[in-house]
Amino acid sequence: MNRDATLLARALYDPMSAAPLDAAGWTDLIAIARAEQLTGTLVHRVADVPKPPAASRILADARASIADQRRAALWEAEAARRALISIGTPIILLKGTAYAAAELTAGEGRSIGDLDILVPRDAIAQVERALLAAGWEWAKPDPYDDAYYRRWMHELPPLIHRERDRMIDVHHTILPLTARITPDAQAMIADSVLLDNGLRILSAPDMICHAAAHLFADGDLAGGLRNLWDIDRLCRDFMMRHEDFCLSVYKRARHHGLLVAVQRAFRLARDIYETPVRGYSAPICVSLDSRSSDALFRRRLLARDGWGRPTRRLTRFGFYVRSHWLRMPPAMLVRHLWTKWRKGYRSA
Amino acid sequence: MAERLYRAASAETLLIEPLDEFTLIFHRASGLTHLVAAPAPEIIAALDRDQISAATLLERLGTRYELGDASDELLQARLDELVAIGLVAAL
Amino acid sequence: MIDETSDRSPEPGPGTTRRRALMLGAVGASAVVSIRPALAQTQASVINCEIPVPDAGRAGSYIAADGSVVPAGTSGAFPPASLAFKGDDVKKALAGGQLPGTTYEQNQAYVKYIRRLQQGTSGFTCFASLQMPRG
Amino acid sequence: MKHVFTVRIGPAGFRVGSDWRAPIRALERLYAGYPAPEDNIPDFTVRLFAARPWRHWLRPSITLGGDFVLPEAAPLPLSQGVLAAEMAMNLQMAMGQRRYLLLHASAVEREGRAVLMTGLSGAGKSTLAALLAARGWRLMGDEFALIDPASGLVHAFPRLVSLKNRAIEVVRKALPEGRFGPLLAGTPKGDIQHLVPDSRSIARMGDPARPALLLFPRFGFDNAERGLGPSEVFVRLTQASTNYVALGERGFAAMTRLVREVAACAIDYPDADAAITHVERLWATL
Repeated sequence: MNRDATLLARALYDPMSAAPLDAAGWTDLIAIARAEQLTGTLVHRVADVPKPPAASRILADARASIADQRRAALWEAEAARRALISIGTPIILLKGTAYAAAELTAGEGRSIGDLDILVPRDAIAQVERALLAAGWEWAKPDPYDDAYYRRWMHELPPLIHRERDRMIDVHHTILPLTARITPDAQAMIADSVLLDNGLRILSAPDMICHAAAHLFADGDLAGGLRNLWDIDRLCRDFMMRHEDFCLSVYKRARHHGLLVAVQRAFRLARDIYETPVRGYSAPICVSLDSRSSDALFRRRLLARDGWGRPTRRLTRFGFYVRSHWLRMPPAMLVRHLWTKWRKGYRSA
Repeated sequence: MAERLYRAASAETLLIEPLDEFTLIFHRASGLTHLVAAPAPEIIAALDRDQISAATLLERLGTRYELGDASDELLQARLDELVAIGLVAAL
Repeated sequence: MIDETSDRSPEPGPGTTRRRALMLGAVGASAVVSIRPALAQTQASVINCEIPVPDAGRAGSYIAADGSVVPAGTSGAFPPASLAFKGDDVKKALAGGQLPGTTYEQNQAYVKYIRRLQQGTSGFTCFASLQMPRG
Repeated sequence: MKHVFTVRIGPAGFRVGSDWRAPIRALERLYAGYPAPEDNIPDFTVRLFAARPWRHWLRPSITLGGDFVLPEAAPLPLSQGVLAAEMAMNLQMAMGQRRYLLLHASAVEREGRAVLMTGLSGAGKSTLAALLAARGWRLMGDEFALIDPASGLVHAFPRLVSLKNRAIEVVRKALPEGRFGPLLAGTPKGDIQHLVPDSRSIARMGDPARPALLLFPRFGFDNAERGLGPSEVFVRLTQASTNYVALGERGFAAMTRLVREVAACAIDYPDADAAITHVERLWATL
């Protein structure tokens, strides 16, 4: 019985580690990958690993739909571009769609759910009107959620396209307004890079900062293994292109107030995926020495058993409360949890 | 505003299967399937690989078909639908 | 072979000058529908479609003037249509005609109801859905 | 998980984990003649578990889990363990199947050619399939028909046939020596009893067939038959498929081929005997 999701993590960064797996091992590996939304990535990584025929058949089935999923995600970005073209605002792709559009290794086999875009804050009203006119509609009819989103979150309430059933999240910054950390969205937009499809992506350092921010600051580490894998792939991609990439990330992270989040992300990526990140003593001092609290994050990220079940319930609940704590001041946290509890939403 | 130009999705991205009074169109770029009635297939064929205005398109259709109820407003309604589902791009 | 003969007029042979007729439809009548991902199964047929007003799931409810479904007996609202409407009736009504067996006000309410039905969800997948205006 | 059951149904292997012993014992009895997953590696994992620790003993209720879940699925009483497993396995196929185009349809085969019957639940899909099997057709499946996009052939998914309410005694009369599961009363869909497919259907689950007739049955109406045009069949089948859109171009090619090559007919029938006459009469005209 495999203890936790280490089985998946190792298979991703060291595919040949999966070669000796028996039937039970492959069964658990596939179940964990599905639960962590990393099936496509696993298919890609273990393509050349010898495996029982049934395992290769199951993974081949998954590979067939990766290309379809990727094309649908890129089409969603194109549909948004066409809908917003008349406004003339820059549209920055975030997360999965950005990695796929820029053909980064982080995008290979990656399952892409919603379309996330970043637009300048002063254009958000025009963007909302244009999307509603082009066939998107509000995904959540719940008025409480809407008011909460409008005032405090860093994004429009989620929209869903009536025909394609796909969601779009429009951000004007990358962290909730209530969070203690306030990244410089204008600088991110200014440094964004134009792709040949007319859409933009963040600069490499900003992409890492955003991935780290998303991983720790506004989430309860749900989908953490996939976010951390993104960070691992991005780092390896960019470190090959220029040697002091980590330094440029640290400088940018400090500007955004995200240095602590990036250091934590790098330490964990190194622990879980052996990402070759490094600290610096000059020109700025950034240490990557392990911290005792890292173990708690590791426990949460790997809390998945061979049946795909979420395990370590207490650790998970602790991070759930923490994620809200970070997003809003204490008084509001209590009111938010009370409202959600009264309306019947309880944490998993 | 400059007159809007329209361009159909390129032929290689479209699988077109006429059935009865409807035609199936699979759009490779979006992965979506559309069931269309006339004049949608005829409009896509008439646009061919060009970028033309609605007026030019109406003229082109007039040379190929007997347009019984043709009007700019009607053609615009049909074009808007094709733009909404991504089979035609408005430039 | 069981197959409904299609009523597409024969293509003019090469050399004949008679061009095929092409209708551009009606402003309010859409000529395209996209296949939506469907977990549930919808009811009606595409060609000889019947549209119950309101749909089977809400049988017995009344239709308000704006087309919304309201509890039976709501004042100012209309009782459900006694018979489901045929696709062709709906197509004509959406293009400005009148649904068979309805008064003017009743027809307005029913047509508004049908316009609000979303293809593929609680509504229907049928010829009339091709006639439904977008947005 | 404490109690585990594995089985292969058609091309799909399943692993069912349960917090309780009873559902697993029942599945082992009912699926006795079925093979294990290929290489003992299941395509899908299903979990039957107690959402809250006390739910294990106090009015125990089964929550459905697995690779794919619908968040709003309601828990079921422990006594309906077999039904819970059936629904969870169906859900894995509906949401996770990516090799075959999945049609919400029953299928029976004779001389290598298949009749597919798709329609709303309650339209008589399962009943008709069970009754035709009683008359010598090979049961391929009562819930899902799997179309291989590459070959256009239909593959069998012979799960336990799920009979509801009045259909139970109709089928029991037609199959006096059939093997049936326990009668599950008061389920969300009324009374349910499972019929175990005959040994021939189980033995030949790996044999595909050429689809030859597509039927859209409607139970409880006066006898009627109506040929259907290709576009109507296409839209109905896409609405009867849970993974049509997800299969992209492969799905489009498989569906277009079905619509062009296979005769399609809507049949209304007041009772089972009338339905069987319809099917066998139409089959003769092919």
